[in-house]
Amino acid sequence: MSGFDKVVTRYEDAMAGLRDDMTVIAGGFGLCGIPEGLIAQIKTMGTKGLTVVSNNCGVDGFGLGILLEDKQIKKMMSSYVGENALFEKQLLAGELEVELTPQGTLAEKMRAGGAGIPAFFTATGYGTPVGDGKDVRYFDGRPYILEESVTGDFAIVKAWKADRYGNCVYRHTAQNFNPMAATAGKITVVEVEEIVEPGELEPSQIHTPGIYVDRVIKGTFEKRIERKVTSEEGQ
Amino acid sequence: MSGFDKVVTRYEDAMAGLRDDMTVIAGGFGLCGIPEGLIAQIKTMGTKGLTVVSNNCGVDGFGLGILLEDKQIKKMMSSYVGENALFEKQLLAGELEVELTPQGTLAEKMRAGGAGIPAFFTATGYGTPVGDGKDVRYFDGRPYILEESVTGDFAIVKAWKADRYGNCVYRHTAQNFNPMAATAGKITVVEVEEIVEPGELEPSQIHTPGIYVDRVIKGTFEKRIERKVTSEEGQ
Amino acid sequence: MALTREQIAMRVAQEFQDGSYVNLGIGIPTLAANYVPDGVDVMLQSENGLLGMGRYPTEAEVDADMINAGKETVTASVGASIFDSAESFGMIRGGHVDFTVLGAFEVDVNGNIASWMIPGKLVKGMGGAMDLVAGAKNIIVTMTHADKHGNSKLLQSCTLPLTGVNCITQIITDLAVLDVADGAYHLRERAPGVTVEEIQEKTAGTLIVDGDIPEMKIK
Amino acid sequence: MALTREQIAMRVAQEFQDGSYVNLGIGIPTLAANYVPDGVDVMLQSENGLLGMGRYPTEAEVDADMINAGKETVTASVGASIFDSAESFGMIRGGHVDFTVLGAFEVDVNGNIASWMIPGKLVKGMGGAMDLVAGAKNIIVTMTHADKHGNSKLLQSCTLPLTGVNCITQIITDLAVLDVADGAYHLRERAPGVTVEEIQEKTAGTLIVDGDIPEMKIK
Repeated sequence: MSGFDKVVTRYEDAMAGLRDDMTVIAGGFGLCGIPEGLIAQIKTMGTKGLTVVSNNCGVDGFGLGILLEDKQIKKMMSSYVGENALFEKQLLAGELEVELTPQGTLAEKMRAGGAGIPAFFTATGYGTPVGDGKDVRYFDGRPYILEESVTGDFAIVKAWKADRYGNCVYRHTAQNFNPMAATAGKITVVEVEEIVEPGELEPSQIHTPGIYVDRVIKGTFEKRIERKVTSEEGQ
Repeated sequence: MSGFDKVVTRYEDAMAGLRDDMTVIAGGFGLCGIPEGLIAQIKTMGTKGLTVVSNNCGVDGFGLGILLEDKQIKKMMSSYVGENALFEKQLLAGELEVELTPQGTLAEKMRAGGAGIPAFFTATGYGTPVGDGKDVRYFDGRPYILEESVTGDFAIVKAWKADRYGNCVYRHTAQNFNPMAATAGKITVVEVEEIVEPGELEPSQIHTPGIYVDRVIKGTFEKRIERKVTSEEGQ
Repeated sequence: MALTREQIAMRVAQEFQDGSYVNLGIGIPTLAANYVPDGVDVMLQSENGLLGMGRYPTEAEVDADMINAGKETVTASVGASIFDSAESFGMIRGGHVDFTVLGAFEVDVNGNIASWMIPGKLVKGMGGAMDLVAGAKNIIVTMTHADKHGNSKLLQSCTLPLTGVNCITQIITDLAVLDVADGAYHLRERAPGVTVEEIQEKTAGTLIVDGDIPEMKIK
Repeated sequence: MALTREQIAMRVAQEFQDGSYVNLGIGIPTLAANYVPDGVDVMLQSENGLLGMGRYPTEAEVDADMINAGKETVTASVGASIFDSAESFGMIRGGHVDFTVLGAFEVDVNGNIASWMIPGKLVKGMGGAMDLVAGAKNIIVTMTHADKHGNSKLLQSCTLPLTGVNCITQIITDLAVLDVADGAYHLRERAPGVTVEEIQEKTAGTLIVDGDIPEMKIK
């Protein structure tokens, strides 16, 4: 089944084809479940003018935040972009554009993009700045706004394990936006902690079927924690 | 956590509250993954005028087909209703209404119903009888039709295992429409092969989170096979 | 006397019923988890994809792959489930979460809420708040009744950009518990020692006071 | 000579590339799985929620919970994944399936297809066919060139209710391989021993014959 073997070993190959002004959809929530090595590769490549669709934009010096350092990002579509002084600076200087999108709408836009749904109605954002200029329609007497789906030239995804065919499983809350991102890229690249052989993952327990995945690379992860909070045993 | 214990032991309790003219969403594909005991309970109750949303309507004498025997179903929303002589007879006699819906649109209607999406655009059915009278809109130059979501007064679901809190896992292709059906019922009842204690199912491997589920009952299943096809070893 | 943050959280927690699924925003709402009454169990939904949020981890349990919507390290409680963000917001938007508790800058008599954007200040985003207010069955707003300058936050009509419209049904402040219905605030309870007159004075929108208003029961 | 069902299936299978994800309809399309060329691996998608459909089970392997879209008992191949119907059709509608092969009553020069409904006959439903033709990257229609009365099924304009519009790109019949583009059929290959004239005669819609038309290579 060589035609289904999606493993690449070099990050240059993992991100080959990424060009200036492309759109990249990235999984992750805060710094949890982010494709660290793929982001680093984009920084290395120096690709400019990127539109990045991701719930957040990392922090100063880590995650997607490192793509701000050389002004590689033209526009972010996110639900929350705090935690990042450089982001703020570029935004205020007009060097960076941001399209704030409610978190659930963002997740649904990615899912819809991957699932051939060009647009859907949601109550989220009606009557708020998010709804400005969008079509409104009533269902059962309640107003909803029309939101369009999003797709990317690339999707970059962090999974826990993948087999060679690209079937992925995610670990704990590092799942977050990753499964939807995986469906929405013309080229979907998954960075994983472990590559296993086909058949090792239970078919019914696969989160992302390999059909969505074009390339798989094994990474090493720092997994930085944004807010470490602990309690005493038994509390 | 007694407030989360959803296990009932009697089928009367499992389907309590079902009334004439209600809408029931049912999981299953053909005879695979159908809530046999819950269907039997509806037959026992004799509830009439039901609108049933399910990919198929069982076969003569088994699955949802048994609800035709006493003319309990007023309307079916399905993608395929072959394999059922009684269905055909009632349909031709005008005793039964059918709304044929493409399989993917049906799945998406259930998912949307459970997920607070009142309507979505799809290319499926455009230019066909399915699209007649539906809103058309172009995205990127391609026409799509607007499909509305569906919800039920009840959803009846077949899972493999559930814990007492209603967290479910499905087995093999008996998954099919069940997870979407589970989200789309005002009251969702799950019939399972095995009830386990909370904590026994791995959190990241749960297909249906318990929040969607109101009642869980342990059933025994005939699991009739519609088309048994076999091959010799190694073929 | 005006309630403390902890006392507001205590009063919020009294709303929960046994078997409630609850999403708690950052700040006072999060504190409510500490005051759930005896005999009542709630399951906490964290919108990054966790139903059944548990306590904070011990040092040994800390796991970067296990965080809550506030990006804090957490644990999963027994019977938890973990899922992707589309499922999480399907759950929220589809009305499956029983209670959402969140803070606000302003609310108004039509159940509108403004909680995410102050024009002229840098906007960091709405996160999941717009989805939560559009979806939950019961939305409880917790906040101080007035801002630090003494200006009421319970307005006739919100002045800031909205988070959601016609969605707030209950407000629990340091001074009072109020329902929002039919274009007015309905006073239900007073903080211990706080008079109806003081609440009236600090409520800018139409306030309906019907009959005797009991004091809240706060331990 | 006109191809047999098996020969049509053989010719269809030549279209697949190594690494293709393929959905095969009932009938001739299903047979194509038996003729995938050496060195080419395909993964079969069954729209009830199985990617990586394997062979039929042995008697001992038969499992009521493991069926395909034709409701036949099947097995999963190594590396398969199983998922719900919404995911399955997200995959289909979203254009992730490389090839869909299905039968038809009629097609026309605009890439329209009619395959599910004959007015006056009882309609059993479209199943997943409308989603498949709306979504797959490449749709191959397999059918006999003419019906049993000798009437062409390759029309200028379909007469039956449609399954999908502007979606068919390739047709493989017992007589020919044709592409559909720019409002015409383009003849690409002839069945061994079948003349261009016979194909022309049995094709009701505009047929473009450009240069020499080679014979199909069928083992």
